[in-house]
Amino acid sequence: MRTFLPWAVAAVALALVPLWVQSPYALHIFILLFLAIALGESWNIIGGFAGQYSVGHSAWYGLGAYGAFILLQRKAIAPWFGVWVAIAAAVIIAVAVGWITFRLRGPYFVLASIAVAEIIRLAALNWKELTNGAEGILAADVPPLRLGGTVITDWNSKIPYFYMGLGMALFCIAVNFLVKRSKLGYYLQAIREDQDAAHSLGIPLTLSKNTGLAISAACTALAGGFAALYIGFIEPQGVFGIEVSIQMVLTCIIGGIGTVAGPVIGAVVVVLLSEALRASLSSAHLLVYGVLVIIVILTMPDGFVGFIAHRLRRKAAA
Amino acid sequence: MTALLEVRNVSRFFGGVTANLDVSFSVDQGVVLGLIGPNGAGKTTLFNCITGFYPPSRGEIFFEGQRINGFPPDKVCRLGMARTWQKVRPLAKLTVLDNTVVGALCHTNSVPEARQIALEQLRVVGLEKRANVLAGGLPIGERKKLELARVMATKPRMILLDEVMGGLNARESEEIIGLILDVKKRGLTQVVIEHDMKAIVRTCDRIVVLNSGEKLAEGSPQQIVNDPRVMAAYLGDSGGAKA
Amino acid sequence: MAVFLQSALSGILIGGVYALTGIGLTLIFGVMRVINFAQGDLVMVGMYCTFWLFVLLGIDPFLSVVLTMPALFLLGALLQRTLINRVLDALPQNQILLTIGIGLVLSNTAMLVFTSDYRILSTSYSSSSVALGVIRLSTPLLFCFLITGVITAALYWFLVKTDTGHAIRATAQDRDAAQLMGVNVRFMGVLAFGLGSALAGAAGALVAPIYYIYPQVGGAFTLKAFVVVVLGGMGSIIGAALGGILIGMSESLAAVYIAADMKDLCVYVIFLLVLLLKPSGLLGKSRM
Amino acid sequence: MTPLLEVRDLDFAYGDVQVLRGVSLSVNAGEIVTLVGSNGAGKSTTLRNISRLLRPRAGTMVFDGHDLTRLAPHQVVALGVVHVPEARRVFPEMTVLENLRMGSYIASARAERAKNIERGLMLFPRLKERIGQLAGTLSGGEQQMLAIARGLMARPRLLLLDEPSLGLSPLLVRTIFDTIAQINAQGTSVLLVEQNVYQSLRIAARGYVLETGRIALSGTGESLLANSEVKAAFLGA
Repeated sequence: MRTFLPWAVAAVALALVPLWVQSPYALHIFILLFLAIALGESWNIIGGFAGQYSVGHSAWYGLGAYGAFILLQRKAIAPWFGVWVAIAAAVIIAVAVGWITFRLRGPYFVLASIAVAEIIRLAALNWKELTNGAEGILAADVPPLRLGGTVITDWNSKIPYFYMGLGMALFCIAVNFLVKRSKLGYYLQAIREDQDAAHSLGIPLTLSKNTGLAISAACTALAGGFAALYIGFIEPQGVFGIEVSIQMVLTCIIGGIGTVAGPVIGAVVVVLLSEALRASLSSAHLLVYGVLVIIVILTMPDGFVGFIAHRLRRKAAA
Repeated sequence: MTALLEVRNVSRFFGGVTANLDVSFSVDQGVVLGLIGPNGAGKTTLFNCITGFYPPSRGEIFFEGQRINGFPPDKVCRLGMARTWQKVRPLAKLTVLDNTVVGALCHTNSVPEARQIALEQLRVVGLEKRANVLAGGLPIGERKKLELARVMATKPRMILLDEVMGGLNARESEEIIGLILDVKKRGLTQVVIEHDMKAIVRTCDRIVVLNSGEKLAEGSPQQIVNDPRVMAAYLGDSGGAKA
Repeated sequence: MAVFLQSALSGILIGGVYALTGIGLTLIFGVMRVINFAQGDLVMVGMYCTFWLFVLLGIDPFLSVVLTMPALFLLGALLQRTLINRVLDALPQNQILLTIGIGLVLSNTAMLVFTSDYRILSTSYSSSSVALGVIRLSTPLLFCFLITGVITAALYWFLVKTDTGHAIRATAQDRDAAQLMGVNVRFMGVLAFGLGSALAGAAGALVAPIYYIYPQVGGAFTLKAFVVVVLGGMGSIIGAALGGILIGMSESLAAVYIAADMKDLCVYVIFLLVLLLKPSGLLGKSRM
Repeated sequence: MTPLLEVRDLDFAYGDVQVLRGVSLSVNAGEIVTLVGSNGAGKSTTLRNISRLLRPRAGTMVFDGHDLTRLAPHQVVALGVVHVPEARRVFPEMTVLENLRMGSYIASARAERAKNIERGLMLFPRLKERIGQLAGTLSGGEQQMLAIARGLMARPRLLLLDEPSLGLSPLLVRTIFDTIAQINAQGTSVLLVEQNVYQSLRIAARGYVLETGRIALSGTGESLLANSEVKAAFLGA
């Protein structure tokens, strides 16, 4: 229980934030933070626990975003229903891809994951009847969210997005906890540490990795659907581009991969730094990622969490 | 009674290189079999063939009468045959307990139950006090014991030990020998690759000698130690020299 | 038939540039076992060098190769000595991330300095072409291919005929054994990264008159370089040369016979197929 | 007389696996010295420490007045200490000739390159027939010949040979050992690591028996051949 107390306190404190903070910009930062946390935690399941460094997760993010938006535009299905269809599509495609690419190891797997995301991006770019090609899709009128006949929100302020984002981030964190403590979590971590040793201990490699990927892709697609709804506009490069995947990976690396807290810390560092430097960097905001990742890899390859844990252990030993 | 493990004419080639050629032997229930031979004799390759890491190029392998050629390693393990590694492979960033839990999950879906099994096995090898240490930080002697505990947690009927005493000092080797004899008392079948002949003679009921990929001799420890062919394999061809 | 020849030949010409970036990547991988995700961004740096040399000093893009290559050599050697050298024993994933980070720094610095505007380098011969029977070949592409050929031949000569070239190949084939021959393998790493970067720089100079120049252009070249190298077999120089030409040709043919928008898609599908069916590359296992 | 190579109290560990414990040995100019022992005793590790592929934890290694522990592998080669590694380790994608040229990579050896290639091919006529072939396509025995010939290209003062007989047919084993004796007769000192105890002690002036990282026995080749403890060290009997 002690593990969960700080998380619960943080969640309650965050839930109270809109009572004090009304500035749309501040809320916007929080929403970006929640999105970054959700994406980092999603990638962490397959990249962090299982050590499968996918640099193609933008595929699942984009499928979530496009799925929700296309259903909204074509069938007038509200995104919070449509996204589940999109998630299902993302999971099915992810598992199909995983079945093929998980045979590859190390750098070859990384390259294959990039190629898959590129293929899906190019398909989205060229399947104009469905996706409107490079011009992208602007959100149609989003219907108000009703619960039992009463309108909960008509999306005119950032507060509903704030709570939705917070809920999503907490959901992804909870999924990480559940996975980590389950049989699957043990299996994935064993695979990360030593694939052959894991195999010899009775772990079915492809099945375990695919289960992990399915969960990871589902969370990523959920975040994609949320981001699309919040931003209100999507285009192929923006959601399927390799930058999205790289941001997911780097959030985890900076915070500490394979830990539940790591992506949260990574997201805080990266979102705050990017925002602080946004004025001076403008579109070059990825510079922050580049510099951070070089520093982290060279000085603390296990991320902030690993670095601090190592310090604490040394202190305890001394 | 059929043998627990039967290896029939197994050959393994890598490109043009022959790692094993027509190796046959069988292991009965409860026996400790020593597998010895000079460097490059193909002992580890044979282990890899038996445990499914690479299928044999020719020949057949039977476990409890079932043909297991081409079974993936995880399936072989679930059938009841587990192995350790010559170069120990701890799951470095997991704790000692979690390493063992991974093994125990082979036959249960419940993590708490797996923890119980794991703790029990850690007690057997004497690592229970180290349960919460990261496996990567253990000294070599304890890493070898952890491998043994992890393998035992999969509830095997047979274990294959690849140089569990390599790199250990005399006291640590003595402990491992004790563990092997202990496991034997419980009726588990074992195949042991080992260089230390003294340990082999003390623990094994039978010995198979490999040389350049082929079976050179098989017999009781006494027969093997006094076999001139074995001596030649270990000490080199004495032709021309007065030994 | 003329259409086929026309597109196949143009494909081969542009394939030369892919080959050049791929050879650079394979050289670095061969010697250091590091996959350089910043390879395309080095091409981008080469493109900007060429652009400014042309705009400010009026140096012809094809002549500027003699300046961009040494400049990029130094940049690459510096990156190797200060950053890459420290992660040679690290996990491959961390090496990949480090080079991704380097790539991000290069492209975003370019964005800060040069803005994200697309630039075009147009020379007097930019849109001229040479007639070859029924086929017309663009003059810049033709120049580009000829210079690529000269650079590749020079590199090949260097690796096969000189002692230093032998030492680079030896390091790639067996690092320990090379040390036992008296080769300073750390220095070979610096040399290989420098050469690989110089090749990227040359590719940048050669495509500067053909492509739009903008800070993010590198990403596409990095991906193409991977495709080329995987196709030819990681670490094989001849493989990369053939892979480049093959990719250029499939791209160009796919554009004509399937759809112009689908050419990249086809390339990546081929890439995936090779990765899955023959991960050692079309030429099989082969090292410099 | 000071020995050509003197190793004192060498300690080495892979991580926390102690492989060598206080190994001391010496090679005098003109000698063949052999280091025998069973698998995993630390023979190859000793050579890899001398050639500086590995970094010792403690101990001194002096070659002709130079402290080897302070040098990088390529600098050790420049002093005239050439290590022919085990498992042959030729450059597989280079031709036989290119492999030989690599053997004389160090600056001081390049001048006499042609002469040394000639000498190597005389020692191993088989290589002459294969001169343009890729080394990876040679048979095991031919690769071993190439590895030794390549090691001689730098005209070493001390040759470190690691398991030259491994995996060769008995006939070839004798040829290789005779050739080692011949190389020695031409003035190169040799430190030979072998599993083949009889053959290596036969040609060696002196020998050391390594047992789990320690020198268990040492003496002249003849005395060790006659020693019953040698057999015990290998077979535990």
